[in-house]
Amino acid sequence: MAEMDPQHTKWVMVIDLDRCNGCGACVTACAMENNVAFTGEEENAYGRGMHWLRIVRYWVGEWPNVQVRFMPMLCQQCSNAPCEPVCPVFATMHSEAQELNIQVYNRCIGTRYCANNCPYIARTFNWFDYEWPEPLNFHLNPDVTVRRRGIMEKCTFCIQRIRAAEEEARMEGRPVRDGEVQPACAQACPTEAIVFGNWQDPNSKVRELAESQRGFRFLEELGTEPKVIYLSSQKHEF
Amino acid sequence: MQETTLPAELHERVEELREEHLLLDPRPREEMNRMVLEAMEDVNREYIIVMTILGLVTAVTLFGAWGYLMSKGLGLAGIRRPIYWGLFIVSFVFWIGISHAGTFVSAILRVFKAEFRRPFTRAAELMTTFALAGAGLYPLIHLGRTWRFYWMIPYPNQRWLWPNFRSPLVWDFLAINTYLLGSTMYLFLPLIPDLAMARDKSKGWRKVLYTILSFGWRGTEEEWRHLQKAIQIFAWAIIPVMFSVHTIVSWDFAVAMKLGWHSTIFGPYFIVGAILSGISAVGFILYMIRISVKNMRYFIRPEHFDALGKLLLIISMGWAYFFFNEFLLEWYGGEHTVQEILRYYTTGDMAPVWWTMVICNILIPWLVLWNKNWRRKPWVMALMGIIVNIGMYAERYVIVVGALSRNRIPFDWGWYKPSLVEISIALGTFTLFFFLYGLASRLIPLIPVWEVEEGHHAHGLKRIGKGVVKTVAELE
Amino acid sequence: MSQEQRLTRRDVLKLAGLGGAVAAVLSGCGPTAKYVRRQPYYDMPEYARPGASVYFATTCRECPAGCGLVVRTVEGRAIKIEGNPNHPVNKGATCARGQAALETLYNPDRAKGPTRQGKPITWDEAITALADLLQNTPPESMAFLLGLAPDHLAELVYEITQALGAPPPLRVGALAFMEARNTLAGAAERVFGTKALPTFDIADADLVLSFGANFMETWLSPVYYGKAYGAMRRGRPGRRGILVHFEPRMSMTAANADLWLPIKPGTEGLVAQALGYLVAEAMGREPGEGLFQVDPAQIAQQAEVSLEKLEKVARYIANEAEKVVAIPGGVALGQSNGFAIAQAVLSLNALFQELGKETGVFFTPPVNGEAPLAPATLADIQDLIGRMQAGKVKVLFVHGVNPVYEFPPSWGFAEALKKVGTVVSFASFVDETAAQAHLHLPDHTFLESWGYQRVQVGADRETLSAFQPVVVPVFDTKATADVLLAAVQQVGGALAEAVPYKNEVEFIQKKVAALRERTDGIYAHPHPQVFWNLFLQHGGWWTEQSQKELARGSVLNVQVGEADFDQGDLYLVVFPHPILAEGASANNPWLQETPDPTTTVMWNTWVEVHPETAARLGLQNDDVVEIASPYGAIQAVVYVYPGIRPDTLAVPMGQGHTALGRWARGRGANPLALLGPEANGASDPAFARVRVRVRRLGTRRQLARKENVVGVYGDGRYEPVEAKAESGMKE
Amino acid sequence: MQATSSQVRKAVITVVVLSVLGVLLVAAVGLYRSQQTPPQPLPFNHQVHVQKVGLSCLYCHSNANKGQSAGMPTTQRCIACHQQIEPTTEGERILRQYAENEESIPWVPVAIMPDFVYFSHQVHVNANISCEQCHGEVGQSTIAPSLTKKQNMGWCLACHQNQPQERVARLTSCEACHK
Amino acid sequence: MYGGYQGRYAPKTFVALYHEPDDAARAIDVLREIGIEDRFIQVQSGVPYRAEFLGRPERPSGVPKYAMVGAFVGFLAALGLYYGTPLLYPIRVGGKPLLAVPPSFIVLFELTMLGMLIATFLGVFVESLLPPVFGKRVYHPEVSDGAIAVFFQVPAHLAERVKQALAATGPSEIAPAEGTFL
Repeated sequence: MAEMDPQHTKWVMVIDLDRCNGCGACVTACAMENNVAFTGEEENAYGRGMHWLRIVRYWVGEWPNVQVRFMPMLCQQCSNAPCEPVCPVFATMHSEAQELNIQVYNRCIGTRYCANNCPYIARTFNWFDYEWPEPLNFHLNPDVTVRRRGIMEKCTFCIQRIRAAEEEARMEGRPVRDGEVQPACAQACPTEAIVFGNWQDPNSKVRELAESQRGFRFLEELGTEPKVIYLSSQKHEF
Repeated sequence: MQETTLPAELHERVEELREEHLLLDPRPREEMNRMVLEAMEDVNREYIIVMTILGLVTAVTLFGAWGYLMSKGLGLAGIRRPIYWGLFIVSFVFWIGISHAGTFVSAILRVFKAEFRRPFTRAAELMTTFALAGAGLYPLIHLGRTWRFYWMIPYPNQRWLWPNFRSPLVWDFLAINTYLLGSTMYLFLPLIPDLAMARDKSKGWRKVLYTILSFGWRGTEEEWRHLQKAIQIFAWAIIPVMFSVHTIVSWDFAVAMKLGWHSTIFGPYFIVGAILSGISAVGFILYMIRISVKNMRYFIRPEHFDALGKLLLIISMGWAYFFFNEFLLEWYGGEHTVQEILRYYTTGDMAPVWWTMVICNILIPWLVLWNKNWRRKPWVMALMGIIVNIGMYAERYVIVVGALSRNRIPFDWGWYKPSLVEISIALGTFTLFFFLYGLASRLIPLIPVWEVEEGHHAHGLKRIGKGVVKTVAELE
Repeated sequence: MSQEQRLTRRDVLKLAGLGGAVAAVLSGCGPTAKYVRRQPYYDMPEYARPGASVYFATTCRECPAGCGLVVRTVEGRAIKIEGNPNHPVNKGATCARGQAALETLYNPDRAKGPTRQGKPITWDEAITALADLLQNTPPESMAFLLGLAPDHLAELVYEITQALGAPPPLRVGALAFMEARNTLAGAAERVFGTKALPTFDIADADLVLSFGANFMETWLSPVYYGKAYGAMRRGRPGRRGILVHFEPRMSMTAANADLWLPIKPGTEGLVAQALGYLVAEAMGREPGEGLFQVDPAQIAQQAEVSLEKLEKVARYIANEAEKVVAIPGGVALGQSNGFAIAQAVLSLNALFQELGKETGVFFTPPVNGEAPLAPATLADIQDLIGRMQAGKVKVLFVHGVNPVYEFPPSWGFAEALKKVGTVVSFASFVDETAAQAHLHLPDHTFLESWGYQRVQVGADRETLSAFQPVVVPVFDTKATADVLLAAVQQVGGALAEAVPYKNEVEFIQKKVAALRERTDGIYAHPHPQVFWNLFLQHGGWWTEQSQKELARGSVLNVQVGEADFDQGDLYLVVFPHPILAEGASANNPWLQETPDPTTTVMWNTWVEVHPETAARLGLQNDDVVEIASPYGAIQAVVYVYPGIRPDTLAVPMGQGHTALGRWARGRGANPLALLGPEANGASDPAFARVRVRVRRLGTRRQLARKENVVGVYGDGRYEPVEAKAESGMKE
Repeated sequence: MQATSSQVRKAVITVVVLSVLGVLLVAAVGLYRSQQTPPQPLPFNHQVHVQKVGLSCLYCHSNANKGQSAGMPTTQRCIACHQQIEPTTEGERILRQYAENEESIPWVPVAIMPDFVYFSHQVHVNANISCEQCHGEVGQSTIAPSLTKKQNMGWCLACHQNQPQERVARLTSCEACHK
Repeated sequence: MYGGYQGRYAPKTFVALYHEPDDAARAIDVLREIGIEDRFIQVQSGVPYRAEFLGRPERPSGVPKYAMVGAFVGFLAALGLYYGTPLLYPIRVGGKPLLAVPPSFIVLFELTMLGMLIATFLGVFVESLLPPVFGKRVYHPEVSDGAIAVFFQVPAHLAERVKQALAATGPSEIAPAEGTFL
């Protein structure tokens, strides 16, 4: 594809697991950008953290050769998303224009079926109305809905940023430039492990990275066609 | 009935048969009417106390807890990431299962002309309706935003949005509504002549009520013709609807990309399970009616429990067959997560529940129900009803909660602990069920008198040589 | 938040949306209630448009590294913190702590205004009281305790103390001594001849040897090292840098290493020397040729590390690697022989240079040659505490540090504080020290402040990183510099003449005036106001070109010796929490909610116990234990941790606050309570020399973990689930 | 028996009629109340400003072609003209007061967009959609207007679906308007 | 029935009550012999009797037609909902086609059955003209006690003759029938 089609973009994220050091900046950045609620110790101990993005950590091997693997896990924005068709009210749907898996918060009635059907466990649910005691609510991002209780939520690839960049580009009559849109996680990432871009742009960074030999998509065999491409970590063995 | 032609030496045998079979033991219609009406009007102190307690408990444990849940959020339930469905869905599937009782008894047994069904078709159909009423609450209770449930209904609206007909939940919604409406109508149609009877025989507010409800039924030839035709159509049509309901409920799980759920056998497995729990619940309810409602010992006899017991045994075997099918295939496969799920079921934290299921659904029924004497004891069948339903509740718990606890990312496995609110609501539906049933037992004739009388007409005795046997004339 | 904020120094920040009453939208039931209601402006600044974002460049002060930030504001509210892409330290990235800094700004538990003995006073009263203290206290019985940030305040206070004749301010902080800044600078002086914090240039290294340096977590400049680490791994086509890490526990940095060698605590220096010996040997040098005079086999045995592994690493260095960097840091420098260790490891770099390898140690050049005030040594601190104890300190000013919490109790600061006549705290929160202060004059948080920070680590050029307010002050707080200057003016006389600044901004403008002369900056302008605007717009000043100059050192044959330890059963590693660091921001809920990378624990203090040790002591996950050292005891929750030596326990810092706010108070424990007063040879605390006993208390408390114990470890037992982990990850 | 039956019939009919009437009454009251405009801090007259003075919408709502929000005029913007006009009306006097106190005017919003909706005036204005197309003839109203058109999702979609074929998919996708 | 006749020729309705179907069947024969057509005879009973039992003319019920129409309407509604509504506002989900065929069978089935069941149910009432909103109808309350009530209409002047003829069939009661509201 020589020309970028402004009507049709395919947003892709590449996560280089060899660069990722698990520091957690993405987790916090995501929460701050997307008005993700904090739930406190008891709720988290009971598996009710609201993290849209979590860093899955595995132990590999036995002492003293034990090793750690970090893998940031978020909504994979599947092309064939299992969460979408099961929603009775189209609260989660596929955007043809963005090729994204959209969650429409105000449409959600909270059946939580999508979350059950997500092989990546990428969805979180608003178990309660969470509070941001004043003035903590001042930092809530006006571009992102504050979800109330009973609503499913998940990573959106920071669609508000995509929308803003696209609108700006449209007003200026040009395509969105590579690197112009950065979700909060990619923006914060100190090791540049997370790269975001448009697959349709043949010169984009993601395109170049994704074609790496190390590239794989998580649980690819399920046919979900995720749009997060991981680059595997290959540790040197002594 | 032509017993006058029977020789006197067979008298004893005839008496025996008569005692055994309701349909060989006719009483005048007036008397049966009186018995049924007496049972309905028997609003004594114990009844009022029990109903008050049931009503209050339901109001608090079900509706109170539900209101609290809605006002605070679903976090009050024990569900969590990744076990997004818990006791609510377990109870939902359970009650949908119970609801198969009435249809099975009054449709399948009617189609196959199993005559023993006659006195308790209504009792079973009432179970269907009330179980569905309970079951129907759960999809609402379990919604994060119950107040938006109507978005699942297809109706033109300012949003220009329709429900997603590709979602199993919409299938569910359609199927449950079809089934609820269908089974309620199916309950109501044969009830009309009995309501007309009650209209003729009662006074005061009851008369007003039955006058409205009986729609001016007179029992003319046309009315009977249309009614019988309709009942026939319903009996045939409601069977596939019933099958579809529990199949679709099973598809809620089976279509999901979830190991432990994604199984082709879930449809029939769920149906058999539903009938198993439904039939056993009928046994329990009949026992309750027999001991607590006036004059019911005449209508509900050991023969009925015996017949139910035999059915139960067969269905338990059917269930075991499907269960084994499902288990074996998963056991044989090599999937890590499935292996872990099975390990979790059989020896892991879920083992107590899983083994309860196996013992209650297979072991105990098989040990008990082969014995005719035990089958004929109402309390044994009542006990079986409780045991099998505990087993079936456990089965749903294992399927819903167990499978959700394990997924393809071990980092995100989970464990689940039902919360007080959840348990309260789950118990609340039981009290709601019994409350509604208790209410119905005093408001509508529990026994379809005209059907029993018809049965009396149809049944007779025939002497063959020195013996005497029951005969049935095909009236329908 | 209802006070009417009037136009202050700059009308730029006058935003009526915030200035007026801020109320939630009336529909209290909807989610809209959580937003702040928007109102039309009284007078809209020309750069603002309704609903549009305005970005301000500033600098992060959550730790002293000095990362550049760009803060997105909408109608006067700070919405999101982003990294400044042009900043030489962090190049657009941020760490979790920086991200959550908005919750420092908008924290509901901040100090709402000045208080005296806990009772609200006006700022006029506060300044009068302060002037009174400055005037009527003998200068020698004043003391200033400052944090490592911001530098402009330290310099102003330094000028004031000089003018008063008072002792210069002490810059202290738990993070500073956990980083052993003096040790590192001292060792750098000996090896490289420059007394400054070295920066390790790992971005294009082929192999990095890290001796305890937790450089990806909180160490000196984590975002710089994060950037460099990413570049080292995959920044160059076809070349992938390798990380070898020596540390008794698997820190986050160790978790990322290709090879993690859990050596015995205190042997880091020896192992460094052994490795140097082996590399030299592998490169064909004869022993004794200016090499470390050590016996590698014996050291391997002593350090409980496989000699074979060391040899493999040495061969790799000798044969494959062109650029090798050895980093001393973290727990290694907290040993009793930490200073020697630092020298040994830095010498390793020098050795590699001698062997013809490239190494990467450079020093960030100070702006115009002005180095920031160095952190205080342990001796300085102990001297101050001694004077306080003796009643010789009448007034203690505290800013940017929370010594009651951040100093180990064994140092006796809290008791000594009671002997101080007047304690003046400038903390933005009512922290442990402010709670005991007589006067609490809360400063703005950094997002409401002016100032600058001199970058010491991570920048390859002279860098002065600027602070500017991105929002009007949320509460009735006042910049400490302004408060001090107002007090100074009220005192008048010689003092006011010596410190002739009207306010903070004027002071800063004077300080940066010299930069206007420079032509090698990213911008230059002779006009003060234009230069000032450029300074703010860019978030500071730094040179256009890199001034990176790799340092050349000389190999020191230090006698590392054996480390000393206190009495006890198990070694203890106290480490700054990878997310919360020393805990100054422990009241930021999202920081608490961000899982620790290796344990995924949130909201509590855990103690890492090796599975074997746990089995031996009968400990299970979530057991509450008492950890006791000769200096104190804490309670923490057991985390059975596969990545720690069986003879070692590890406890993160950051929790155990008794004040600070609703999300920090009464949560977890502060392991500093276990540490003693000994130094490490360079007058930094030897925090790793403590050994502890551990005792089960019989109670349990479930740790909030992101991971699932069953999934990761099996049913409560420790079983590595390699197959499961691999199933999802193609290697 | 007959008497009872007809009583029943009467009772049933009465209940039905009464409940229908009740529902209608509630609906009527609700409808009436929804059409009332809220009281504003000062009685602003669009007609005078637009028709008499001839201001364009963008003069006061100056952000409409630049950003998401059209924006309300600042007090400064109002007083810039009004300080040259001797206050004659109540509204002008109140305006002066706000200006003297350097306060913003706490307008009561008549069109509150739900917080889950993303709407950019800029995009729509630049797509050559006139203000009146959505806001009706505000310029002719003498009080703060209530919305003359029911602005709901179907109303938005009516326009969005009616676009050149290649744009419809993007314009009708949920994320186009929901955030 | 007998619309238009006045005076002594005005039709009068009587009811004869029986307790055995045999008697009722004989009575109907008697009535028919007298010359009362089947359409002027109506039988009410507490249990259903087949037409042949009482010698009444077989007439098919119209209910199945309702069922079929209902099923058809339900099917059409399902078609419209399943294949129509996605076209009104196409929303893609999960890579599934907009008009996926397999799940359509579920919706088609459920709504077809629902239409059929509702129509059948309503059919009973429409066909039987229930509830009796259009006026009074004859009824004998003993029907609900199992009695078989044979209503017949005769011109008033023939009433006595018919009564006498029926007496032989053993009715428990022969009386003029009054229409009532039920």
